[in-house]
Amino acid sequence: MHLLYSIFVDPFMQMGHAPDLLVQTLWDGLVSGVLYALIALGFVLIFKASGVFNFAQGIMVVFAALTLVGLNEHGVPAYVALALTVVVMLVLAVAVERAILRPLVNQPEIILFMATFGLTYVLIGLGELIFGGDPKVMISGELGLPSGSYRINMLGGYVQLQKIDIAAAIIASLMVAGLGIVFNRTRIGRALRAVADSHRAALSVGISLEQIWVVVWFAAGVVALATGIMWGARSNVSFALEIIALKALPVLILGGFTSIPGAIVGGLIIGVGEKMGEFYWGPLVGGGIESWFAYVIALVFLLFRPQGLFGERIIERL
Amino acid sequence: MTETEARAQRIGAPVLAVEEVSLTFGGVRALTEVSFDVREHEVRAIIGPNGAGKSSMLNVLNGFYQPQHGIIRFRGREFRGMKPHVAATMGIGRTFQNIALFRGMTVLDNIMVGRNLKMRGNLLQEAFWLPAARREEIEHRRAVEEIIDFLEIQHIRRTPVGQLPYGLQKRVELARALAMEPSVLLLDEPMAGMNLEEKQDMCRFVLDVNDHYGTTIVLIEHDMGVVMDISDRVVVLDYGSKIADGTPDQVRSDQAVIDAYLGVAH
Amino acid sequence: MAADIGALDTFPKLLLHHAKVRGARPAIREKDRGIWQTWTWTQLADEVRVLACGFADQGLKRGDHMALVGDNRPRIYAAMCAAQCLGAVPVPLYQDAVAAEMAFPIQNAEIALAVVEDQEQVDKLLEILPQCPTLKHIYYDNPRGLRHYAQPQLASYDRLREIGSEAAKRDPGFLEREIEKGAGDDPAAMFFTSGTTATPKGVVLTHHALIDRARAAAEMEGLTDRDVVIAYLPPAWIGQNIFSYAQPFATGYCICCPESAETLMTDMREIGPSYYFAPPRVLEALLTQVSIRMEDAGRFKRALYRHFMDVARRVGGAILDRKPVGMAQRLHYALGDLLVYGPLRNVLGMSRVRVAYTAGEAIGPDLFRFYRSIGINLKQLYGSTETSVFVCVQPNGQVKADTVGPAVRGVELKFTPQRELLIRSPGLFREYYKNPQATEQAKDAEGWFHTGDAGYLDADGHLKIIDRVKDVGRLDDRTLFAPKYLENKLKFFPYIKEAVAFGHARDRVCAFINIDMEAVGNWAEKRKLAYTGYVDLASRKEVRDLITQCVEQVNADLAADPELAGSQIHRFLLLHKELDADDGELTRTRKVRRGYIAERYASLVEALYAGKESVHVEAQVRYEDGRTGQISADLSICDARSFPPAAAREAA
Amino acid sequence: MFYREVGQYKTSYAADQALLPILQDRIGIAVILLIAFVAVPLTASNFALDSVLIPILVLSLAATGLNLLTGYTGLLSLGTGGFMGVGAFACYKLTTFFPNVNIIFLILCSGFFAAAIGTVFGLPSLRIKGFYLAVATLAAQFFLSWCFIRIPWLYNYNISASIEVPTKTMFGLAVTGPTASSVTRYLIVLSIVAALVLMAANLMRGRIGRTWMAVRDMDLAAELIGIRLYQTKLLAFAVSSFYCGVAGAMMVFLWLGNAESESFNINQSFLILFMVIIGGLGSLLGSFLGAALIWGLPIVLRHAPDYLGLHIRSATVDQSTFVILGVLIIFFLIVEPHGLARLWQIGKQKLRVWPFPY
Repeated sequence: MHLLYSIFVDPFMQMGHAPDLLVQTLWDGLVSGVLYALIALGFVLIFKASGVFNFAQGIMVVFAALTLVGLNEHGVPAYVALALTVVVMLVLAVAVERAILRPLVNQPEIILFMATFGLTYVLIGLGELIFGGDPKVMISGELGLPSGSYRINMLGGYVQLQKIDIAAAIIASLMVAGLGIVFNRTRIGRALRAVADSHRAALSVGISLEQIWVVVWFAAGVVALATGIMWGARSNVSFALEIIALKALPVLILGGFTSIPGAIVGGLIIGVGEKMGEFYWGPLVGGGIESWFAYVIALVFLLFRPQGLFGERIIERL
Repeated sequence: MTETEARAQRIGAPVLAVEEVSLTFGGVRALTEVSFDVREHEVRAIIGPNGAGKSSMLNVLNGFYQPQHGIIRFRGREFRGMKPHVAATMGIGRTFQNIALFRGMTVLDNIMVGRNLKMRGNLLQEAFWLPAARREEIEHRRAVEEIIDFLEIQHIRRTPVGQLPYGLQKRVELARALAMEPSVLLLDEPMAGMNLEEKQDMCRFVLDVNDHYGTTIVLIEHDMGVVMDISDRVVVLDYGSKIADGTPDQVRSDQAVIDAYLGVAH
Repeated sequence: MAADIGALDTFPKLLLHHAKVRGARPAIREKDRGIWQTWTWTQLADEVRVLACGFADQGLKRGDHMALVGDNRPRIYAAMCAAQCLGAVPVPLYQDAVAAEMAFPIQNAEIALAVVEDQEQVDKLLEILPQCPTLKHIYYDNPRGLRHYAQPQLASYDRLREIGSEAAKRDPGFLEREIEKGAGDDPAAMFFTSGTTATPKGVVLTHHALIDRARAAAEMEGLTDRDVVIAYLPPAWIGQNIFSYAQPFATGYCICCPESAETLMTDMREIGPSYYFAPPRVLEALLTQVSIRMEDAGRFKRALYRHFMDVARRVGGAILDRKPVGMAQRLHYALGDLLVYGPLRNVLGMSRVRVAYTAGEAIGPDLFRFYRSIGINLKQLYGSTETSVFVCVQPNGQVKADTVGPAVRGVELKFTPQRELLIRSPGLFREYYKNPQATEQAKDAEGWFHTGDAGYLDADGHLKIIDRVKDVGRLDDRTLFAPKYLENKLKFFPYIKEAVAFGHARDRVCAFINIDMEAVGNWAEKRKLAYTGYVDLASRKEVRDLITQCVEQVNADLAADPELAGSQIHRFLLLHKELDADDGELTRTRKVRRGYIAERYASLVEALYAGKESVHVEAQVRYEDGRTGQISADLSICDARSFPPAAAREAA
Repeated sequence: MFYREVGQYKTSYAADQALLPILQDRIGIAVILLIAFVAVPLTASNFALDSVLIPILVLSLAATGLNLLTGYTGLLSLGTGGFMGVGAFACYKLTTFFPNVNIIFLILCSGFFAAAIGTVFGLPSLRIKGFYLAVATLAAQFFLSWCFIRIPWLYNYNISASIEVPTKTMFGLAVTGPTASSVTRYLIVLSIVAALVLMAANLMRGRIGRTWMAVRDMDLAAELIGIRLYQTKLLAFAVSSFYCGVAGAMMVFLWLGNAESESFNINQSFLILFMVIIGGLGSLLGSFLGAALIWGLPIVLRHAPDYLGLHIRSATVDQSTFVILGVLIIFFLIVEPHGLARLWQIGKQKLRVWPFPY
């Protein structure tokens, strides 16, 4: 009885009693949701265009952030370092296309998936070899990102909003909008959408598959860089981030592997759900449920809607 | 008594019947109030132009699709819709238009899978390869070898099915369905994509199966040619509705059928 | 002349003997339902008992004939023995013969009862039933597809067994009594010779003849009941009957029936026969397979293969014959045995072969040496249906490529002035059934059998056969011309499938050649030579050059032989179609019918001798699916270099 | 070339369906077993046993477990580490509750706990496939990892939050704990692995193995043949988890001697998955080859500089190892996507038809 009470009644009473805390939790959830969404976005871009489940997206975030900070540490001015990092991500995209995608074309999904594992190892090793394994501090100041926070009094208490979080949200929105434009307005974008439907259709647009792969991996790299900067500004730049990047997986399940809006909405739902779960229900079991709560949300969701939020119903044929 | 008479005599009472079956997919009508029956031991063909709803009909028969209206009667029992493994348990076997073999396995293993419903071995017996498991395995291997011999595929017994040419894959699929010892066998375009010689072989096998095992056969074809020679009765579907039903000769001379095949506008 | 063969003078008696002394040993294995099903001698004897009682019940009597049509199956052999138990004469017929070809033997032997394998054979017999009123019972082994056949003559093998079982129960001693009545001089079987020109003749062989010859060869080779033979040639052919019926009954060894023609290679590899027979065409096809597959191998393996085959060619034969060979050479060969010959014998399924025979026609010496050089004890033998096969056999250690060995125990040989070989042997046939005239022609009053083969004994007493007496010709300058000898030499090249040589009463030798589609096709692919089909391929300049090289090679060889140097091939053409038994150009055993071909392609022959550059041809061809079509083509005629005879060269 | 198969014919289905129908294979396995059971214990150093052979054997078993699920049944799982952990902690609790029961028995029993948990987490496989299922199993992984940390009861409320393996004896010989000799532990691990792999091979040649493969190759057709997908998939999860659980228990009790929850985290799952993929999906042999390669390679790389006489900072070596391992994984996938087992298959086929190419 007590258990049921503490699961189904108590948390909601708490929410009612302290609405400011509820808003704060929601906000925190949304912010981490934005970051999940960004990582998921990287996944979706690549999966949509090349059918590769890119496990290395998480480490790409770390690698991009490390490169940025590392370059800066070696005396490269922040904005130059930023530009250089973008170039590095381009080089990476080309390398991936040449060394992995091209030789493995037409292999089963799982093989490509495993290859991105290999890529993960390579990036971890390279990152540590070049920049060392210690956590680093993001150069948010140098990049002109705001720090500090707004304190808004409301609902009988107050809610604290970090400026960097607001910036993150804005940048993320801009990025999504930008991608949207690229997708819908440019020739490359049309090819990208075509390739998601059928490889041959893409070829008929006159763009080679190889080019498309480079473009999406590069786009995913840039998204990873942005994610890395945001994330790094909030905590540190370290390899621990790689595991957190796995949080993007439940997001994908929620949103579907090929839907960009799905990635955004899914990210926000997971972010909010996870924070709420941790804050209101976590104490019941000793806390720390953040590590798996997102998966459980996704799993429950999956059982009722296997095709995801925005996916179409699958009719199986024989 | 001639051979034809002997063949005609074996046909018995209806075993399978569909009554006013309708099936829609998200508003698209695949089947409209189709009714027909299948008699014991007969070779029953369902023909019709492409997209006439033949495959949907077969999928309804063995429970892969659930019809919105109508009932299926099988050996005196009524079903609103079948469940695939229930259909399998009751003795409805099936082959597929686009070969649905287990590509990573050998011919022998594919056919052995067909024996699954008849096998009882449990985890413990199999893990320790106890005499019970061994006996069962051998017993069913024997049954499978009969089928391999019957369909003349001895030489490819150990070949992974993925490496076989199309015609042989079709034959292996028939073998796998036969391994279930079905009383009714549904064949989905068994001769599609074959050359003349392969078609003749397949016809012979279908007739032999019908003859030797007494299996009732329901087969789909869009090509009228060969099927007419081997069927006892033919149903013709067009745009999801039945337009004719009768012996091959009756059907062949039916105006609606001729129109459907010549593509006269509706 | 009649050598004593003891008390076990009929096959049924031998069967009972084996059932008694080695009842649990395998008599016949059959790959069926995926495994080698074994019939022990006891089981075989039991089966024969049931069948014999069944046959007797169905009215089969002493002296009657019974037809057997089917592949090598234990039940066919059991039926054969069952008939012999009753003193009836089994007549095995070729299972691939068309219906019309079966009518004659059935009428000739007044056959009332037939045991056949399956629907295919039943259909054929039913087709000729109106011409064969004597045929009253047809028993089929495989009931597949026969369920609705309503003919009263038909019954299944299993039904026959039921009848037999009941009859055996009623009179358990029946079989033994019947077997006792049999004697060695009774006819044991009748084989119809594949008449290439005339009507077939039924060769009647007695138990005595067959058993005596089977034993003579078995003793010579030391065959025991541990030997294993794979039965894959038509049972209606005397050779197959000797190796898979007479000799196993004589020695008690086990025969193995493959599952189907497609699985023969695999099945043979599984069984690993110790005693093997193959006509030259089979050996040739195998070697072609070997060559083609080796061509596809990687550079390293090809080099390895070529190197060690060179070694084998030099010393392999000598080592097999236990002749002195240097230590270094021996080691070299042993290494080759590990790396190439052993594995090769293994993939060919011949690792365990102790004795292998080839016969039926002359074998190309290079082909012959190939098998010997890789350590397979392949030997030639000479014989025919009329002689119960074994006339001459090459003994171990005395194997030559161009002879067929000395006479086997009990055989006498002599020659007519025309070089025709005459034979007297305990294995001779009794008569041609209902054909006293032919019998008289073939077998004279003193019991000499006139073979029709031309040949002579060489210095070691080995028989050398050149050709059929009637085919041996002379060029118009009286030079000896043995067409088959030339053809065989050509056919040894993997690229040449068939050859027909002309030259009798002409000024020089010319030839038709069929390319081997598989080998030449492979060769062309390697050279990125596109072609559409046989006709196109055969008309390619590159292919003509390839074959010209082969012909010139043959000419060089011939030049070395003083007797035959004059019959070098001067001109040849590549035929526009493959010679085919269905068109009557080959016999069923794939021998070329030279006369018929010369007649049919007279214009081509003329063109060869008229010295033309090319000749236009129009012909009807039959495609694989049974359709026929018209083709027309210009065939180029090629000239081949010839060489001065070795003797002349030495003199010069 | 060494396969001389002439004369190896089968006169019964029992012989035809034997695990190793070819004589030369039987000899090969016999030789390998002889080496493993006799030669190795006599000659191998403690380092070789503790750091190379025991880990490879334990990991092979885990890989076999995952291979049953992923390679044979076609269900991708990323929860292997978690299921191994269940086995390990179950075994630890069992030794606490039943201190006098034979340890080998307990190790095997702990597999059943893993099987039960695995079945529960396999439930989503009834609705979802492919990567979606993989993510669902990740949920299991993270949830279980969390349990291993947050439920102190599991590690008997140790301050260090880790398992300390008690010393257990059999026939007076220490088999677990700090005093157990490497050879003893090696032989026990080897025996268990050999027995379980034999059982797996038996399963795969019988009805159950065939239904799994049928579900893998084409689940719809399998269903229409009368295979119940739910039961089949859940059974696969159960058996697979059993193997992983036993491997986990052996890992703690017979290899490491102690363990923290870290040993069973997501990285472990990925590592095992690597072994299966590099070794060969759907091949028991592949599980061993993959484990040997993925475990052995870093050891070789780590020691290579010493052998070559180079002196490199150990951190640098570790980092380079990562890079090289990553590159090699990609390389192997490109060279033979079907894994090492396929390479062996191809090689064996070449030997069988030698000197022919096919």
